[in-house]
Amino acid sequence: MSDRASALGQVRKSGAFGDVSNGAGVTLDETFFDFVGEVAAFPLSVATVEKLIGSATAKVKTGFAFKIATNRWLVAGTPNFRRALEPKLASQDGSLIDLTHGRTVFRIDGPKAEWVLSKLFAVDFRLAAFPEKTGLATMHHDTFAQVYRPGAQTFDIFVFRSFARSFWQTLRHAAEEVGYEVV
Amino acid sequence: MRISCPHCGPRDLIEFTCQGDATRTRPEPASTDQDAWNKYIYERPNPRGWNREFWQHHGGCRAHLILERNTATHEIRDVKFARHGGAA
Amino acid sequence: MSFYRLPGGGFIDRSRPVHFTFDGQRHSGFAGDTLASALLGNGVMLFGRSFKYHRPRGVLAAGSEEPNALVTLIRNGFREPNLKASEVEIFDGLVAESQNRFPSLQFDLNAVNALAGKLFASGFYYKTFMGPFRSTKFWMLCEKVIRRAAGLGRAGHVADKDRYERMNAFCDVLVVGAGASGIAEAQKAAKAGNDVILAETRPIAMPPDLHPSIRFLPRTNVWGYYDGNVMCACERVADHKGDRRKGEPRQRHWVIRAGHVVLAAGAIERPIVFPGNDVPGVMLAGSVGEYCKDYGLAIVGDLVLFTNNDSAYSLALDLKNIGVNTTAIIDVRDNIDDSARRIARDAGVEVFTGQAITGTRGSKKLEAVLVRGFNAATGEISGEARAIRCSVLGVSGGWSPNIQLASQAGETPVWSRDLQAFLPPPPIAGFSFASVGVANGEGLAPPAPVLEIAASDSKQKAFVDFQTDVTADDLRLAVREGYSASEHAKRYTTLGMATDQGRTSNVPGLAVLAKAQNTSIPQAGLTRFRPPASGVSFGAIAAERFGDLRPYRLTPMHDWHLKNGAALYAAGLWERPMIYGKPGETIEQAYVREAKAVRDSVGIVDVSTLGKIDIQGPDAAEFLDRVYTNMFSNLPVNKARYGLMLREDGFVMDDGTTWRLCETKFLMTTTTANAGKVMQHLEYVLNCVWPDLKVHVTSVTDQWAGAAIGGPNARKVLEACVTGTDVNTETLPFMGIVRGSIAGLPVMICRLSFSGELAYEVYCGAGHGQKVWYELMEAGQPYDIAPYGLEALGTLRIEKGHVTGAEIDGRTTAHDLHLEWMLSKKKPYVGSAMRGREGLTREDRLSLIGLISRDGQGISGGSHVVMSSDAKSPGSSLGHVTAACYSPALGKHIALALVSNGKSKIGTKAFAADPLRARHVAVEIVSHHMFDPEGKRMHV
Amino acid sequence: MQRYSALALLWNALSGNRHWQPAWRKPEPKTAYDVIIIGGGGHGLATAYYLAKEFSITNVAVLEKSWLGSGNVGRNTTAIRSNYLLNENQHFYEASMKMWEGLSQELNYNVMFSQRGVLNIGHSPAQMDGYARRGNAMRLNGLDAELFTREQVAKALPGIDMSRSARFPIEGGLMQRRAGTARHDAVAWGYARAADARGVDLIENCEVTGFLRDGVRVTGVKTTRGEIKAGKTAVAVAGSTSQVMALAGIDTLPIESHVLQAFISEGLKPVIDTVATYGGGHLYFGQTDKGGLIFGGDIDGYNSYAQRGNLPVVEDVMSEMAALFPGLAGVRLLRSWGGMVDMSMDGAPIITAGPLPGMYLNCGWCYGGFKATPVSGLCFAHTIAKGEPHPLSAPFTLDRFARGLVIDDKGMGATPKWH
Ligand SMILES: Cc1cc2nc3c(=O)[nH]c(=O)nc-3n(C[C@H](O)[C@H](O)[C@H](O)COP(=O)(O)OP(=O)(O)OC[C@H]3O[C@@H](n4cnc5c(N)ncnc54)[C@H](O)[C@@H]3O)c2cc1C
Ligand SMILES: NC(=O)c1ccc[n+]([C@@H]2O[C@H](COP(=O)([O-])OP(=O)(O)OC[C@H]3O[C@@H](n4cnc5c(N)ncnc54)[C@H](O)[C@@H]3O)[C@@H](O)[C@H]2O)c1
Ligand SMILES: Cc1cc2nc3c(=O)[nH]c(=O)nc-3n(C[C@H](O)[C@H](O)[C@H](O)COP(=O)(O)O)c2cc1C
Ligand SMILES: [Zn+2]
Repeated sequence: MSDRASALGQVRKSGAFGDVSNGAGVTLDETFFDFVGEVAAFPLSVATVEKLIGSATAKVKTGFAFKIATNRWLVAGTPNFRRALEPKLASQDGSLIDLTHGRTVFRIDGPKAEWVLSKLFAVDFRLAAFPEKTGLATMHHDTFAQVYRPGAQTFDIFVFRSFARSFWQTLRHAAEEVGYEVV
Repeated sequence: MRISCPHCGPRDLIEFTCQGDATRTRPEPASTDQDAWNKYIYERPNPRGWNREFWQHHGGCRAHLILERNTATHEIRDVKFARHGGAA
Repeated sequence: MSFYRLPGGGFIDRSRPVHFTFDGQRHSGFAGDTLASALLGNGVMLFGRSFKYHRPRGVLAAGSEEPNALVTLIRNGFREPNLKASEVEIFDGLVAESQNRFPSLQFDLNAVNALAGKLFASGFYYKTFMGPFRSTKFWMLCEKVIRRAAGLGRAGHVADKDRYERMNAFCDVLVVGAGASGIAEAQKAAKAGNDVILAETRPIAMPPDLHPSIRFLPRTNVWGYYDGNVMCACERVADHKGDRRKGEPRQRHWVIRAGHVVLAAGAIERPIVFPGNDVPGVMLAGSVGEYCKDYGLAIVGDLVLFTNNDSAYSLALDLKNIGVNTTAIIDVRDNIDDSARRIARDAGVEVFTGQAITGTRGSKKLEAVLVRGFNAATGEISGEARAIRCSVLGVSGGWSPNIQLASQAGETPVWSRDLQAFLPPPPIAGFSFASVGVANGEGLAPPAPVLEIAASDSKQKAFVDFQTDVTADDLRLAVREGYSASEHAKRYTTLGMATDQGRTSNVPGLAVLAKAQNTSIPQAGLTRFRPPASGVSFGAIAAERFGDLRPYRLTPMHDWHLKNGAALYAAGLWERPMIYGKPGETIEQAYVREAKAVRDSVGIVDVSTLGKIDIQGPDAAEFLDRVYTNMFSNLPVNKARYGLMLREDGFVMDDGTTWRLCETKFLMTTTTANAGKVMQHLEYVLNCVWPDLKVHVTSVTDQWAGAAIGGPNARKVLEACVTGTDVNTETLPFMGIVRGSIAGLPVMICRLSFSGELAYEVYCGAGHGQKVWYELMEAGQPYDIAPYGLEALGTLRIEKGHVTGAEIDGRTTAHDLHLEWMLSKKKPYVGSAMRGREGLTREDRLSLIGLISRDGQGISGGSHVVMSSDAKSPGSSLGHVTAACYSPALGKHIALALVSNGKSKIGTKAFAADPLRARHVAVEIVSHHMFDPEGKRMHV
Repeated sequence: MQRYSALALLWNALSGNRHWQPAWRKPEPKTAYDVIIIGGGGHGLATAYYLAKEFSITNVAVLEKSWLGSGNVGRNTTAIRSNYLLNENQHFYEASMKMWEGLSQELNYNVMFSQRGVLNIGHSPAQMDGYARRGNAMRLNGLDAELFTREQVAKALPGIDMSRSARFPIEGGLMQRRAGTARHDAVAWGYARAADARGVDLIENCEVTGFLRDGVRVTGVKTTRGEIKAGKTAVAVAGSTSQVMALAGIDTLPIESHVLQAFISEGLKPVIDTVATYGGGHLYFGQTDKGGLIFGGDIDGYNSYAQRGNLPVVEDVMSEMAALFPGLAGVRLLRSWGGMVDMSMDGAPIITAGPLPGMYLNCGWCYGGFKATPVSGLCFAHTIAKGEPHPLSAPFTLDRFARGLVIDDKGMGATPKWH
């Protein structure tokens, strides 16, 4: 679904860009999740909440979660996933903050994804240091970002919506060297 | 400088902000002891050598940390969460 | 000409000729040539002029230690000055210029400076140019001339169109330098299973048989060693090419976090100081070897070597093997090893031991050297000078390991008597590196401790630092005048302060200093090394942070604003509409029209940029009571309240409204500018001061789009588009909150007013913002709803006397801003303990008042309030204007100001003085509530 | 004192420069002095000079743990200006600037004060209003200030990126023409030579390691060159203030020591003819007479005694420089270094008698104490000689924090890294 307007507006253009003489090193695009949020647990309830998130992701395959702080998870997926979480979260244990509108998610995919992201983020993208199905919180100068790695060559970058266009431009700029495609 | 955040692992200095001396204690909220408040707000031991400091991992998990850091060498020998003396 | 190109030999590719220009003259070389080798091959010996005396200079070295041959490269008008010709790889179309000469390299007028050499001894400018009177005029006159004569290359104003990028890397082991030692260490580390990066500054091909896991980075100079074993390197990705691939950066700024660093950066040869040692043709011996061996050059005329160590002998033999003959070796030592003699014999070189060079002939080109007897133990010179004809002199004063990087992260360097050199120090705590190979002094030929030939009767200058024209006499003068500590001598004479940072001059310079005060070199002490180990362009370090890319933040309604004529204003990173101008309107006309529309009918403004913080948890209300000066625990659900925050020191930090969405959940708004600061403050007190509170704070600024609708018709507009709730006074009273929808999209509406009109803030999901805004505009059509920007927003709030960042400037108290009514007496809060101090409660503090222009003139921002009507002698300041505008509601120019003991001055006639812009406006001091002081309009 | 002049230069040149005398003696420390000044930086040396000159107190020693001028006076970016916002600061720094104007002649040492102007560049109308407020305050206090338009900024700084889409679009600026720059080392050396000539002992390689006490009273110091008694002991050690004061049992002060980095480029022909600050982030720059671009930015943001900084500030500063001057992106950074700055809790200095009897304290100079060198020396000498503050430095007390009489030019409160 999504009645949400993309933060990119007319700025997103399909095509192949940069040095594609050897093919595109990566593909770039915006991806939409029907639901994005942050779950925060109070200190003594971290284990309880962790378990709850674990069982929700086990039950509803259309959602995923990754830890962005000792007591916080970024959660994303379908409304079903949200339904599997929200009602079960006791206010004594923690809270779910809806950020569906507040985040724009970019997906970068391809053999050069690590190289391109390494231009922007000071985190170790080597697979051993950043395994699949994990995520982390970091920043590119003023732009706060949460990065999730669904596959070895694929990353989802969650940025604050107001930064979306500025970051999209940055991402494209960084990818020009290896050539990129926007489908 | 790299700081090993107990949650995020080692990260670059740019992701952190130093938020001052962690050896000071804030007077009780209702305290009207002006000297104690003055000491808390304005006075610093500012040692050369090891000290305890608050840092926030603002560009990562946003946790506040307590660092044991050497102001003469920039060595860091301990990092823990500020909350509850290191617990999450 | 002293060199020519041999038909074969070297690493250059003779099948690929390359054409370039130097000082407008066309030259050619081959792929693999540096600018230095190519020019030498073309017979060029004169490369540049020295800094102070403008003396003709040639090439001294073949690598990064080159002090003389600096050139400027020009690409499409963009100038890149001070490149070492020995490091520039040539490519077709390269344009290079020599530097520091006027009018030309061959004939430089400033060379007359050399005639006054003794006058320009070190420190001369501290002793003169002062002028007789207490004034800086005379000096500044002289300074103009001095500045023009000084400096090296000329930078330009044509913007750099090239691209620079940053690369973050991580590895177990970083090896610096791909010489034999570096390669061996890299292999060893890789075989042990480490992730290895091997960085090499020279443009070499990947060494054969390199372990496949090693990341090899040629043309990559490692220049900085920072805390945490963070190394910086600059890769010259495309400097050696005339053109660029799409997206290809010119240089790449590598930031490498290495578990361990192996420093295998080799060593550089240093010269021996002697009179006349700067004539083009006097070179480092090893560099002569490199030019001949690696670049296939040979010498026209004779080659003489001058040495204090054995390396010159094997060099002579190496050269002979490629057909370059050495005429003589002058060795300062009396006794040399038989093996050296044997090599000399094999090389067919005549050897003069116990002798030294005491002078040279030739000015723009070496013609001969003068040789006399020399006692290496005492430094005494004896006998008559003999001239030996030669066109090139190769000098070897021994070798200095490259310890720059080690010193950045190490203790003090260690002196080796044997090598007459400083060896790399061990790392200081927190760093992990090891120095290996030549960089660690291994395998270097031990020299005799002779680094200067002091021929006091010579008329020729003996240069220690070629680039800054520091002579041995200059150093002795510094000692005589008391600037004898090496750090003083460095600063007094500028020894080692040029682009090569004393690569070739440090140790010889220390030798002169030590001798002049009868101490040893280690006692004199090496001056400190600092990053960068060799020059790095600003662009490389800036990487992508200049040029086209710029971080910015947009609200969800941004495209609508642009389409509807908004002129944008950068507020921090945010881009916000300043006005929505109509054709032909001035800014003032536009904001006056917009503000008037709000007062007359209805207006709408984008407030999505306000900081918004989700605060929830069982202790949320208690938490707010502690951080706000006023109570929040008694705020009913679905109500909002205006809140004030102080800093710990009792001054005002920020204000904003906070909405209670349910028992345990609040939405706090902050000013746009302070959003980050407030968030940080809340997190700090939660984590560090009150860890026991069960509260979460989360920034939700980007989650919500916000539109404020204000004006007498605001309610009607909402009624026309909002479904699912009433918006009448009963359902939605002042400071009430309701939820409903607009065009089927959920919205949350709070009735609050910054404009002083009947007003509402409508919040919806950011992704719905554009649509909801559009619907509000449609619903407002019948009332001529006016979108308004920051200027009108400012006007409305000035009329009302509401404060913002201009008044909350970090120096004002709640009393100053007449917000003392918000200070709860029932509870302590952040800042409550300290706000009563003497300095914060003095009567004469600046406090908020309004100003109304009495003479119809506008009041300018930043004016000061004075009592005198005379613009020429305005008297002292009573305070200053914080914000000013034309008020359509009052039909007058008005302002807010902070004025000493402001309240007591209400009714006073005063003046807004703006001497900067020669304005002096008659004003009356009034209450800051200038419009609708009872607040009737927003309560309807 | 051997007088310096063009004539002296010529005469000495003709005689092979063999007759120049040491600029200052290198005496052994005596066992006692009337006044001991700890710290041979700009302020310590100036204080000694004015004690001798203005107050005829010449039995004075300056104790320096390393070489004279090895501290911040020898490593700063040399901006001299009085364009502060608040009155207390304006009066103080303006008095200093007036002293700078005649300093070379006064010391008979060319300190090369070049009044090439200091221009604060403004990047938004709000910032321009702030500059107007400040500039008008200066004018009303009799200081020179001009508000620059965009065009005037473009003219003063050729090559600056004036495009509206620039990373830091330029609105205008605030110019103080009498402001400028001086040669840092010459200031230390000039004061040293002039103080030495008036009988002051300058003692290098003499680190203070403790204080001699008579009850609470300070009666001298312990040093690496022995104990020295003093009638009055004055502390002017900038970044080392807390460390030295701790030796006297003063274990907290409203001071933090931070590292501030500075940068110099390779030498260039004149490209930047004024000193300027960029008001969007934090950057100030100028060009030395030798041709290097000298510039700096924020403090690193953490307490440090290491005299070396880290990468984030290096990157910030370079990117601001390249963004303002895209034509200089190819210019190379030659060297960077750090200094320990004594950041006070309101950004203003402290010049006071005490806190212990027999002791005098001068500190809290933050980024900005070089420009204050003459006036600080004079006021501190006055305080030491008379036991009470000079009117110009009267507001800069130690108890102003407790009393809430802070002088907070930036309005940042007790967070030193924001000053
Ligand atoms: C990078 C940088 C840039 C700056 N830029 C500017 C600028 O542009 N404009 C400006 O006005 N100001 C600037 N400053 C600030 C200015 O340099 C300082 O505020 C000022 O120099 C401090 O006073 P000082 O000269 O007396 O300090 P210092 O020169 O630091 O003198 C203190 C001396 O005390 C000595 N000392 C310390 N402990 C002991 C001990 N135990 N025993 C004996 N001696 C001791 C030290 O060795 C040192 O020599 C800058 C500072 C830095 C670091
Ligand atoms: N005659 C002599 O005394 C002498 C002199 C030099 C080399 N050698 C011999 O050469 C062999 C190799 O020695 P080695 O490998 O220790 O040194 P090396 O000089 O061969 O290698 C050092 C390498 O480091 C590179 N380098 C220097 N600084 C760098 C930086 N900051 N960033 C990146 N690269 C940098 C240099 O370009 C060079 O390629 C040894 O066998 C040695 O005996 C002898
Ligand atoms: C105004 C000024 C100009 C400088 N110019 C140069 C220069 O041209 N070359 C150079 O190598 N260093 C220059 N320096 C830096 C000094 O070499 C040195 O790094 C600085 O004084 C700090 O000392 P330290 O590095 O020994 O700690 C300059 C320093 C200042 C303050
Ligand atoms: Zn973290």
